[in-house]
Amino acid sequence: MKSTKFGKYGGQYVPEVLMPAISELASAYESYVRKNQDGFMDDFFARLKKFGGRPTPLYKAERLSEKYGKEIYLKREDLVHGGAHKLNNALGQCLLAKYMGKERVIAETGAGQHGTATAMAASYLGLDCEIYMGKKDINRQRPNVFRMEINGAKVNPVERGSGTLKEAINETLRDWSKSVDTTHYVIGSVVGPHPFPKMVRDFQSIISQEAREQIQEEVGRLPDSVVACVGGGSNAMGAFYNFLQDDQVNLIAVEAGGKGIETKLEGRIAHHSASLTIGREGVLHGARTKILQDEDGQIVESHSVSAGLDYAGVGPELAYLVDEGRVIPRTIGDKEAIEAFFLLSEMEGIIPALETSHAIGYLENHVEGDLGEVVIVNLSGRGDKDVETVMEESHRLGIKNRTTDRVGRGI
Amino acid sequence: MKSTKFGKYGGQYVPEVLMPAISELASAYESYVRKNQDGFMDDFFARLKKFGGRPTPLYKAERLSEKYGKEIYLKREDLVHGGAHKLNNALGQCLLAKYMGKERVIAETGAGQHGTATAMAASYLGLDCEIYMGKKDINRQRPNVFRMEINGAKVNPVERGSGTLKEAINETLRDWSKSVDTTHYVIGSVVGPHPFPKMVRDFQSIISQEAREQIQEEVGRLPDSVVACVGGGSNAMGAFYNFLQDDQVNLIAVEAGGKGIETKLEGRIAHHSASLTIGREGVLHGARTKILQDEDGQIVESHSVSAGLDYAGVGPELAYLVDEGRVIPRTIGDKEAIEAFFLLSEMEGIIPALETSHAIGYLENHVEGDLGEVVIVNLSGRGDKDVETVMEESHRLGIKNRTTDRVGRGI
Amino acid sequence: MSIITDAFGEGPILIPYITAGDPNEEATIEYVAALVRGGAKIIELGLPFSEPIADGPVIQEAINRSLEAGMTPRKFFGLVSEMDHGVPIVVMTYYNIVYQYGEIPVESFVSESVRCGINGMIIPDLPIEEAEVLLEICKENGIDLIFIIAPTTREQRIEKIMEKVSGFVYVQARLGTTGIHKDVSRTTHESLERLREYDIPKSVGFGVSNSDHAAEIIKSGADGVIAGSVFVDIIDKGREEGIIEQDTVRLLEEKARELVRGIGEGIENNKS
Amino acid sequence: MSIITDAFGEGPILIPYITAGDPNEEATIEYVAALVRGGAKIIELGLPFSEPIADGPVIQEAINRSLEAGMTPRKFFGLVSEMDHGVPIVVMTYYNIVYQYGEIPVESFVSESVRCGINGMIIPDLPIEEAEVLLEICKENGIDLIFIIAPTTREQRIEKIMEKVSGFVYVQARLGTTGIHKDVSRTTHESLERLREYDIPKSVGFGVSNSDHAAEIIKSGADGVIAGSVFVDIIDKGREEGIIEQDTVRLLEEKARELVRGIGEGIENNKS
Ligand SMILES: Cc1ncc(COP(=O)(O)O)c(C=O)c1O
Ligand SMILES: Cc1ncc(COP(=O)(O)O)c(C=O)c1O
Repeated sequence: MKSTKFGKYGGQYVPEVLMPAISELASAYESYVRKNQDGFMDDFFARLKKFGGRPTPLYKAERLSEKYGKEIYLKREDLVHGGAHKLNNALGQCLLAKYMGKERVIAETGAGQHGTATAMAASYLGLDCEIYMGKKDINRQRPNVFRMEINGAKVNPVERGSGTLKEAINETLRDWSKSVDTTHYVIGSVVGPHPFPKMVRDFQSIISQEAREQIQEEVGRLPDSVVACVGGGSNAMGAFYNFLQDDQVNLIAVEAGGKGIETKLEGRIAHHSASLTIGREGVLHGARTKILQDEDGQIVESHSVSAGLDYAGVGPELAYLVDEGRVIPRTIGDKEAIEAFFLLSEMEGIIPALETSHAIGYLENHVEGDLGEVVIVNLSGRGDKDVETVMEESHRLGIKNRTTDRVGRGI
Repeated sequence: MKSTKFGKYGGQYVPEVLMPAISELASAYESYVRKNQDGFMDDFFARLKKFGGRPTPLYKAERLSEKYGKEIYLKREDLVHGGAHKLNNALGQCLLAKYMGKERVIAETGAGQHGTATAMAASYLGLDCEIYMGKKDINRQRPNVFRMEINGAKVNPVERGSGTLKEAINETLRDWSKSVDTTHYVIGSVVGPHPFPKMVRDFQSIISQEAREQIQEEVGRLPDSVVACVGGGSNAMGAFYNFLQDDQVNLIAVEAGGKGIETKLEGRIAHHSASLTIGREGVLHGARTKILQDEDGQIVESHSVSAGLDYAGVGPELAYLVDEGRVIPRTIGDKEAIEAFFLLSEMEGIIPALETSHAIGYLENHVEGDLGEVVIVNLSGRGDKDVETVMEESHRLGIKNRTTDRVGRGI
Repeated sequence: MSIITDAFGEGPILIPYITAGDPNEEATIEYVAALVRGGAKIIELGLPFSEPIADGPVIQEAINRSLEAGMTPRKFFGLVSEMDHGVPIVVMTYYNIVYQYGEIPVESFVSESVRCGINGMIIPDLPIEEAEVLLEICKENGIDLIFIIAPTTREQRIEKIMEKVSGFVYVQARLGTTGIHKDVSRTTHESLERLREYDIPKSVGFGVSNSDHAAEIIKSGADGVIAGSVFVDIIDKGREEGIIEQDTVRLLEEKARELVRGIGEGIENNKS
Repeated sequence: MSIITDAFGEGPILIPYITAGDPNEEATIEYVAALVRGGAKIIELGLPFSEPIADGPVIQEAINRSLEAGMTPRKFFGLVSEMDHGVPIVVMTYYNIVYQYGEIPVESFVSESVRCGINGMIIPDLPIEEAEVLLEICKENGIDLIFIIAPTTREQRIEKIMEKVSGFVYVQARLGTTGIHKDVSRTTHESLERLREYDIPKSVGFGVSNSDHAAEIIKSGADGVIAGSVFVDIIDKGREEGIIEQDTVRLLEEKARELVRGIGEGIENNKS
């Protein structure tokens, strides 16, 4: 059997009842994904193209480039069907479920991005679909709930605990424990037990596969840096993967600094989601990785203004790459992210997702030497979904600009 | 000078103060758009690709094809940046404004689709942008208002009259009358005085240019029919244009039948927006075309559940093509459109715009002989924006299905 | 020469505009009478169209009020038939109204206009390029078709327009739509300058609201002063503030008198 | 042989589970005493982890209550040290808790466990493949590491697991997580059948809530009955409905007694 680890990270820390399913999945991954059995990957790529809208452009942000005196390219995952890179993975896994003869998929979702992507892919492939979502998140993200339901998925509210992503994951794992025979669990990022981190990475690596070719067409050489935001880490791994062997390319993983990573733990609450930057090794949701936890090993509630980055763990491969020094972890806080949200919207006519805004914000707030001259930022998703949140949070954080002013005037 | 007309339709029925601007625009159109002066069209196509995300896929809807026993292909304009074909035109006009040395663009918007597209394009090209929008529409479409403002546009509420699209157009024309020297008016569809109908058509004809090649790659021949919804007619003209010379291809323009086109005028109110089907020749907003009007020539308030189709006029070229028998006008009502909205969402994982749902609904409710075996439906836009409306209207119209049931249960 | 051109015979004149049927038909008759008492020599009467793209907010609201009160082209013609104030009447409306009236497009409207004693027409959304049919029919029927010259209109177009226009030429004082403004725009002088060579009365409108405006316009060489929004505003305020009808009538007459006084001052000034 | 295996020496036994610190530490000591009075022969004590992915809603809530009341691994060990009921104690927790405790990952946790008189461990998120380190340290410290066999576990894995397991093997009665169910699942019989050849006590858990369940499990050939949610539920209801502490203690003892009675019936039945 192939290794389930990345150095000391990764592995398969799951209840025994799930082990057979995980092993079955690992073999399916080896044969269909790694070895293109039955032309699986060809089928996947064809569907990504027709259904997903790939390839996505690599777009030179002229006005941003001028502002920062660098050549800034945006990889336009916001143009993927559904509005984010999430579909690359959801489509891959749903298709794999179909090849494996499963009739039903389940998934967790926080902000609803992965849930909507899964619901779309399942509907497209004719699979039954149930999504677990915290009650609190459901109330915050009603339009996404409607979208999932309209795509024919059943959305199961998780009432327990804080009613957010963590509980939704726990609940989805519980469903899977009961339903492994017929059901595939579509995990939403490069997290969870092997083979998920590798598999999700492979499905997302289309991002860097395209971008690596595109940048060479554009500037005739590799970029100096690739910047991506990190929640679980799927868009970052997708954007980094095909550049891993290019040592001259800096790979910058931007985490949610929230209200600041210096603020101390209060009870089991962190004011950020910077697991790569200051997380401690541990085991969460099936994998050994870097985690935000208290002294005893209890997982803390993380924080970010962006729901998609608000997670106490991170993909094990990223943890490994950070330890190896190949990936540089950085943080951008709530305020800087919102400012970047406005900046890109006003200067380039693209409203980025709040998650993505963290990567954009790194252009303004970068560490000297990180970026170089030619920069690719992975524009992981669009921000229609975040418009209301940004308006509220701008107000709370005292961010003032033309837009917030105007809305203040009540138009 | 080139003809300003399509048969008896079209022309330039505008106040004298605008005539010079219109003439200037007509020459700019001739040189930049028709003759590719300064490489304008090359620039436009390159930007459509990088900024807009073109080409869009031509997607075989497998499950829909099976259901209807036809080969149904969807032209995926929902994947264009902003979520609809509207950007093709907004980008073209904003770029032309820039080539013409204008610093400012203005636009009207109803549901906000054209407004958001214009705001995006203007922000991208560094143009000042003001959008006129009826007060009532502003209240109905707050997220779109935020999006425009976030992209740096100023949204001017139009308080007068019914506070909808018609008033917004009048008000934008008034602004233009004052500001013609520095300002370009970005009209949102193939309507208005010459050269707008031809120019918008040319910018949108990229749709059929791509689709005509794509369908031949897919099936080795031309389609039997192309179906598109019609508000002003820009997505329809874009989807039809390169098939006009192919007599064997039926071109079906689907208008909003609303509550039924049989229902009689009440005062100055129509219960549909079927100007092509039952409109009478007249002059509206700068062009001679088919119009919904009362006996005296007063324009009536049209109706459609879909804001983007809710217009009493229609592009003059479509009026001409209908008279010539080249384009077949049909109608689909509110209820059928909403049913089609659910159908596509559940069967193909694509939530269509309510406008687009009228075109989809024609598959279920077509006239014998119209469609043939190979059908292209222009998927003009995505329906995220319509989710709330559909939920409310389903309830009002008594449409029952899994989704509406569930939402009824209060999730 | 037409009756309209004749009206300019005794020196510069006032041409007020009001919307017919705002707020009702009877009132319109009284208002027109008041304006004539106040010194108006031509009356421009608005026949409402639901999409008045060339008009500003003040007149747009008047049009809405008139339509809501039930005004139609047929009633409009009835109303004009009843009038007998001894001054020429010019109808101002939009082309769709002209086109849709009666059995024969355009022709029915023109012949009915003539029958009712209308002497001229202003169709602000009908530029010279689209006006061929209407021009011909107007000519046949001996009715003047009045065109607008805007500040943006260039020499070549001016020539084309001046070839066809009859009655008088409507000089648009500024960019934009109808409405009340604080001063007379610089462009007024320039526009009149450009038209000096043409032998047809020139009336300046768009934004005229007091005697100073009127005086300045005449000083600049105009033959007529057109004022609309200022009168419509008086009608609207009267309605809104519940001012009794007779007060509105008096205020209209006074405003007309004021503008006529301004015109007089302009003439004096010209002479000196 | 281990103390735990010894506990099965006199025939099939009851192994109740409760969460330590739910609702507080003092109560836990009393509850354990009651369960032992009721006939429990091994106690499975939950050390709470914030993400109990192998547990159902009932136990998850107990864990949350315990955490909110301030339970920590350190306090847990203190609590166990105080206990002296004459039955082996098995700690049930998740791997991160084991890993994070003390100076040396895993080792600190195990040696502290031994020091406090803990005899075995169940770590439901630690499958055999990841258990190498813990297995070794447990062996060195003479503590049993108990593994679960699920209905989905296939022959090959069973062999691997049975090679390493000690104390007893935990047979998961059904798919899913812990919780109360109406009947004993068919898979119980099949699972036990598959394990018949192995010479180690087999205890069946997941969903046992009354004497009939217990009887049936024993009839199927099990050596022990594990019941958790049914006890946690009693503790929760007591708290919720404001039942006085002594009543909860009595109800726990009675439920244990009922299950022991069921076990007895199962044995009778086996004999007949
Ligand atoms: C647009 C976007 N970007 C980034 C993320 C973060 O996830 P990941 O780190 O797996 O890419 C999300 C998660 O919802 C997202 O929606
Ligand atoms: C998605 C979509 N389709 C169609 C239309 C109708 O416009 P047109 O007929 O110009 O394509 C609109 C208008 O907003 C739209 O948003």
